[in-house]
Amino acid sequence: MGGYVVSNAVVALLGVGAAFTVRAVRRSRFWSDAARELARRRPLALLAIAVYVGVGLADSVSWIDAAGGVQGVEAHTPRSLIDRAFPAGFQERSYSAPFAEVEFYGGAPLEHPGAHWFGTDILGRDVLHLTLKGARIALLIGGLTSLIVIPLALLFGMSAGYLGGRVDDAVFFVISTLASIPNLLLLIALILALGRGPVQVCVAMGVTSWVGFARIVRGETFKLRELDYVQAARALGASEARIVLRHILPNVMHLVVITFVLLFSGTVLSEAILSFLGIGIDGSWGQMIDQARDELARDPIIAWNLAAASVALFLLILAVNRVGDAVRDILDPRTLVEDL
Amino acid sequence: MSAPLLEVTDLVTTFPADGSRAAVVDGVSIHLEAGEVLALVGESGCGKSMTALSILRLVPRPGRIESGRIELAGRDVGALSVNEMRRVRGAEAAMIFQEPMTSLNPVQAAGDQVVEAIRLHERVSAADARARTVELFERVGIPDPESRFDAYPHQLSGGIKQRVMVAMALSMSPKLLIADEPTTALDVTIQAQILELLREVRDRIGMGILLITHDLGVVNELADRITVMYAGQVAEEGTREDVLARPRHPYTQGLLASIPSRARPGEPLAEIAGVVPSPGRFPSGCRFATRCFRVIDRCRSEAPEATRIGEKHRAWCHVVAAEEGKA
Amino acid sequence: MRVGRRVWGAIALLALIQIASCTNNPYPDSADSVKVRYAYLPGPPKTLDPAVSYNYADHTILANIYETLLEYHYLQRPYLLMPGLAEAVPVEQTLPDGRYSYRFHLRPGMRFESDPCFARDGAGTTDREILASDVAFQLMRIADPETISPVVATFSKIDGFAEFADRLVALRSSDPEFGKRRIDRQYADAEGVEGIVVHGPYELEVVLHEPYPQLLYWFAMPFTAPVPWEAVDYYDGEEGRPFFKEHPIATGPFRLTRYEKHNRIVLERNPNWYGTLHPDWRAPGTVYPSQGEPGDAEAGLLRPEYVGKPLPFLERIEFRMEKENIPAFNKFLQGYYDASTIIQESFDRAVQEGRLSPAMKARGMELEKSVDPDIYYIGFNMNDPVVGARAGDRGRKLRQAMSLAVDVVEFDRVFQNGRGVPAQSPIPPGIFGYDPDYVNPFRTPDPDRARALLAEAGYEGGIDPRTKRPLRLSFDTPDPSTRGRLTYQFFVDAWRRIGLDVELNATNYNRFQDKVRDGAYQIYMWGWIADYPDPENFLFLLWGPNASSTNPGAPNTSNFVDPRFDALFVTMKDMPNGPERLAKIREMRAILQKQRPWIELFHRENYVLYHGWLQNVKPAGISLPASKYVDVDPTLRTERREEWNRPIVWPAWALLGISVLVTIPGIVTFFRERQ
Amino acid sequence: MIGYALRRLLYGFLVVQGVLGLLFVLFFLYAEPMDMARRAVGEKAPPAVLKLWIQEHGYDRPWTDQLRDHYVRMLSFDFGRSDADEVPIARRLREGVGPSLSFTVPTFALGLVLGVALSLFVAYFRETYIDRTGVVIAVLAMSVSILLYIIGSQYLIGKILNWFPISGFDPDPRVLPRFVAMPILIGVVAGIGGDLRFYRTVFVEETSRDYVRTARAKGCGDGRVMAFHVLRNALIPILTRVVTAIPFLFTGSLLIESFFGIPGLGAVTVEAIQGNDFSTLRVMVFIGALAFILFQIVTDFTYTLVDPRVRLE
Repeated sequence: MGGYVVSNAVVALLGVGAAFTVRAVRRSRFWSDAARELARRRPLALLAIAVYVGVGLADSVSWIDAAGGVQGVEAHTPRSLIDRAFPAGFQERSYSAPFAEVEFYGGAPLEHPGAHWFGTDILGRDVLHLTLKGARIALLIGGLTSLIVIPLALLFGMSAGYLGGRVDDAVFFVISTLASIPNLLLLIALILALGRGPVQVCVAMGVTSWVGFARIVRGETFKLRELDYVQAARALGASEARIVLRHILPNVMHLVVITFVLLFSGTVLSEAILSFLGIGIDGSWGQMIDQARDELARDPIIAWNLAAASVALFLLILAVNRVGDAVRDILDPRTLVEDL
Repeated sequence: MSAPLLEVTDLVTTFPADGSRAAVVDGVSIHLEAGEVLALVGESGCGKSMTALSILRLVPRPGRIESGRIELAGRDVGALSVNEMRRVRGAEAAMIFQEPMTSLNPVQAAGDQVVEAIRLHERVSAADARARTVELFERVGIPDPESRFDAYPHQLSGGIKQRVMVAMALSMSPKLLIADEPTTALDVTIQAQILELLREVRDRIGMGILLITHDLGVVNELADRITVMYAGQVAEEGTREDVLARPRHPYTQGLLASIPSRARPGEPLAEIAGVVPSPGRFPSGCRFATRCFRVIDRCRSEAPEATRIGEKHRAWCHVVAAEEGKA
Repeated sequence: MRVGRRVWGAIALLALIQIASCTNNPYPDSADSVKVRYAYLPGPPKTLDPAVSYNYADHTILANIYETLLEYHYLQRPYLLMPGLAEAVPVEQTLPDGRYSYRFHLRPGMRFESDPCFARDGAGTTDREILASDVAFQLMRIADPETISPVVATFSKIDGFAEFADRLVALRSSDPEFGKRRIDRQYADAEGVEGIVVHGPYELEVVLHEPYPQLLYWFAMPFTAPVPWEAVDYYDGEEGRPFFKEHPIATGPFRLTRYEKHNRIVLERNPNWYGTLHPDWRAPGTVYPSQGEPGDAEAGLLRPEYVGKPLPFLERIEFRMEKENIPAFNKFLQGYYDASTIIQESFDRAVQEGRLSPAMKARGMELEKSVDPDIYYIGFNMNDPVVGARAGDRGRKLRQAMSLAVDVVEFDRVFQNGRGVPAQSPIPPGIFGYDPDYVNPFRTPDPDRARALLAEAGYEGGIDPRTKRPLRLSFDTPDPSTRGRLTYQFFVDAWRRIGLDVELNATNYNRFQDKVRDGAYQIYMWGWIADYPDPENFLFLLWGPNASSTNPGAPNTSNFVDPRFDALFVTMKDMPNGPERLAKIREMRAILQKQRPWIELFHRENYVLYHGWLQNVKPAGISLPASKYVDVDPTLRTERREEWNRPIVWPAWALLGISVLVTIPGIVTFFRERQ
Repeated sequence: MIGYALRRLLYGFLVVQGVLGLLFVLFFLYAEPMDMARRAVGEKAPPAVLKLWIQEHGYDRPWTDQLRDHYVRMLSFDFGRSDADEVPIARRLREGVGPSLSFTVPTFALGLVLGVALSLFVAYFRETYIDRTGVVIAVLAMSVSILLYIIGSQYLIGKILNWFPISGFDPDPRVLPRFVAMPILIGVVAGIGGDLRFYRTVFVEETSRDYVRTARAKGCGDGRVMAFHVLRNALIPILTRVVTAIPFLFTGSLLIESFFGIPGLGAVTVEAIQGNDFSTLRVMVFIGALAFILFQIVTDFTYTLVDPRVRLE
């Protein structure tokens, strides 16, 4: 029951966090220049991501009431802003094509003729509604998994890279061990141990994918540690912790942003494969794709299910990858080669 | 007089800047005879390196040679096809660069890089190429050339690497050698040896050398003629004595005054006020007007023409023109 | 850019080779004259050991390799037993001491497939005659704990069956060497099974201590097929030899000649089959039947060129593995598989209103419909305090209301395109006790009456008085796949509409079985496929002593215990089919109707689509050696394949066009930008 | 050099111990012997039969003995038999590795050659139409789920163009290309996006180096500059990415093999996990770990071959 309360709280938290980051970015010239340059290079992709995040957040704010003429169990289940955007009981008996007046099979009149822009699925649920709800799950998968991976990778990677010696060996041991266990086994074991909810799947995916990033951070920290300005800081008597936080972490931030983007699209895409194995997340686009893949075999084809979910997934990943590209060029000085 | 070794007339090379294209090299004309050293002098960013690169059509993208004529040993470089140009580079004209530390391919043995330069232009067996390379190494003064042949760049010192570059440049005994700041990155003792090597190249082999530098000391050592460039244009040209002893263009005078050795002890070093305008935002008229201590109104409105001062001595300055009575 | 050109050249060359040699025929050596049948399996067989194999896919192979003492008539419905290796169908005798006995007479002169295991100790011959002792040996193998046969419980009705197993275990544990001796000697030393008596080379008697007329059906299943001890002993997986379970010794019309378990399995005609060795016998299982079920003649199942002719007609059967059903069905449409169970998604393309669509008819395809002897149902856990018997009348009314809310016709229309018979009771059509006119009042959907019943049960509008919120129930299902979740969601929605908040938790098969074992479930969904065509094989799922809470692993998962129902079951189960037995079944049905331990859903209707070149196809719910009756017209098939696989090429040109459009500006830049 | 190899091998041995231990814990975290028995013997088997199976397979022993036995057998390469169907695991691997390699190796090779060639081409024409379009196409190719590639190609190439069989497999070399053509095409298209973007960044970085200008000044053609000078200097990042992919060639690809009916090793690990088949699973993981360690050492050694500056101290 408490699920939706937690979700509302998280949305509020995100709002505060966002405000705080905007203020921080505006204060630092480097990051505000980068932000302005990013907006200049990828306006469309940023807009697309904003839309997805907006839909995702709208779908996360929900409460229980009987507004909109809802009755029966509906009146007692939390409904989000997105749910409320659709009339109560907006369900048909089974398949219907986009904007159709009649059912796809048998031609019986629909309860809401012409109202389903993306048609309805086998259970008669509105595909547009399902696709919109998929946004929240995709953002959750990508975002939450990255939130688990990045701190873990930073902690292990930087401590290994900076301290070296036995710590480096120990971390490298953990990295190699985790990397050679098939991540599917880790996933299934964790999911069966933690249960099947979306958060559990994200934790499982996070734990299995921080290894790659940790190795990159370790390499980068190893290099940074030798650079002159770090030696200089040490010469000035700065404490080890201060050096790591003030000097190494900011120089690894661009890596963090780039990896967040790659990780995001990677995890969202791999969720589709988990759905194929039956351990994906309910309501995700991956699951919609898996459900709809048999519908291509029909004649005439039922493609709107597959199309809606795959286009939604494709555009998000495309936008994230495009932004990722630009972010890497802007933040990673090496590729910013000016020659005259 | 046979055709000059190198004749560049009204060369314009442009780069994109805020939407349109800015002329980094704006109507430069120079010429060079065999066995002669022409020094191209100017502050960094005045386009001297780009002029050199344009001669070999090595302008990096997104730069482009807009117009102008380049004649190398009587051949119009602009008209050459891509393949013909490739055969010219290294054979007719060669180039050495400022940073010996990074100019050699780090994962290829030094000798192999010279062998490659030979075999690109001549069908010759590996053994012969190796022998010629070792002989070249000796000529450029590399000690123990046989063992140095198989050494990798990171195992060689800066000086030795610059000598390898010279050996590579001389491998096909080209007529023209372009040296882009050859000594800037080296310490003084090595600098002298490299200059001595270049002098030999000019005198014993009779090659024409286009020496690009901002170090007036090196110019004094080696240059036969000097061309001073400012903001993509030629400010003054003439023989070594003309320019060093009797500079007439205010910029050249300012440049020479700021050499530390000429400063009188106790007084602050002389310097030229202001900053070189960046390409694309050049002022109209004479580009040095904003910083010139003898600026007159005409300088701000009208670009100066060449005023002949001596047999090989010319200056692009309204004040000089006035002094010579040719206003 | 020299590199680019060389790489592009290589790729173009590679593509050309592929295009030139391209045909989408997956069979390289499809010699067109040979009578070959092409079929597919959803996955590799788990085992080909007749004593162990217990699933439908494995039996499609096993039934053609292992001949049984009895077999079903190919065309008669309801299913009729007829003699196979045995000369006649035995009749149950009651012995003086009250035990029940069945005597089988094998036909003399029948031989096993020739195999090196027979020639091991220099016996000179590579095959052997089939003897009654081979049947006895197989029955003892079922008893042998090491075989780990799943049907031990059924055959424990034979006298001394369990005792034999105990003696065997005792001998093996007392002397470790014992286990290494020849298998038949081990069984002999354990003095065999008291109730299995071999009277001479061709006569076998089976004696039971309790009546079990259904035993005969088990002698039409591969479990009881004769198996040579030489093979079991020789093929032990050592020194590179395969296991016995991967190397069957054929007694049936076909033998296994190629067994790449994960890719390709091939059966070829068995020269030692008794129908081939002794055509003169014209034994019922060796010739095509001359009469069948009314309507078979019209369906082309009794054509003159086949009736009475010696079997089998096919030379070879090729099985391929197809894990995904879309590629399988598409290859069927291309003519590369002779028959295909229609996957539900492509149903409308093949069948409209239960008949073959015109497009399919034009391609010469045939549709064979048959109702499978199975039942799919939603069950309540009668031990549960809310939905079970302990909730007394409130529980019963709740169950009745939930039963009325489920509209199976709609479910069938949505998920199975009307393919499936809505079930009124546990007994499916084609099994004695099925009454086509019986309409279960609680199985015709009536949401209003359901809401009324909910109110009577104290859950007005679905609200649980204790929590003031919709009554929350849990619905456990074994199939976590996305496809499965959709079907269960249909039922959850149905119950939501009458106000009940049912939470769906789909787990994998193991977790589901653990929950059932520990009784931690309220509502569940399962199915049951008949082992043999008898009402007992269905009603035993609700028989009190079979409750899974009392003895784990027993089939009565609903823990339905009703003394009246149990008494009726005991008397009904051994009665011969007749009006008295029907009356008892009707009484039991009335109890189930009122108590509602199950919501009966449907009996699956099996549609098999097959091409015109495949003759004599009649699908059967239970395992049946069908391949020996089937015939193929290879020339027609080759023609059709050519006709149906002409490539439609315009998409290739469209793609080529788009890629050219994209690369032209590239080529322009290529020449402009080169320095 | 030898010292380094020995130290890394010892280190690798430790990691393998860690992997086997973690695997043991993880597996028995979610599967109990009862499940394994029921999966192997069959759903309808009575409890007594299940207990017998557990005894035979030794899963009833205290976990310490099981762990010791688990280590001993693995390290002595005694793979034993699968829990699911008693087939010797070594034979299953031998039978399955061929089909898997038959499409993963060509995909890997073609993907590598195409990826490097295209990236060199795009990096050379940096900031032009070729570069921009190349990157956009790469990102498009990357953003599509492989499930859609499979469904789409089977529909378009298998069903409409009828160029290749929709699914199926035949080891006979004359016919094999027909079956592996589509899986290879999908493998390359799905992988090319990521490769192109990665290699392009590396090559762009290298083309800005001074030695490229020297090479062109001495008369090298653009092709030779990119393919010889730049490529050789970019080999380290390329090798890191390429060599880490090699171990996965043997395990094939789950999705492609199940949709195209290729009897490779793609599904073995997944089936072992879902089928609670511990003996097969530990072999797959053990081999995976060994391959991972060995190839890491191989990567380090290839660095020295490729770049003289790298020394293994």
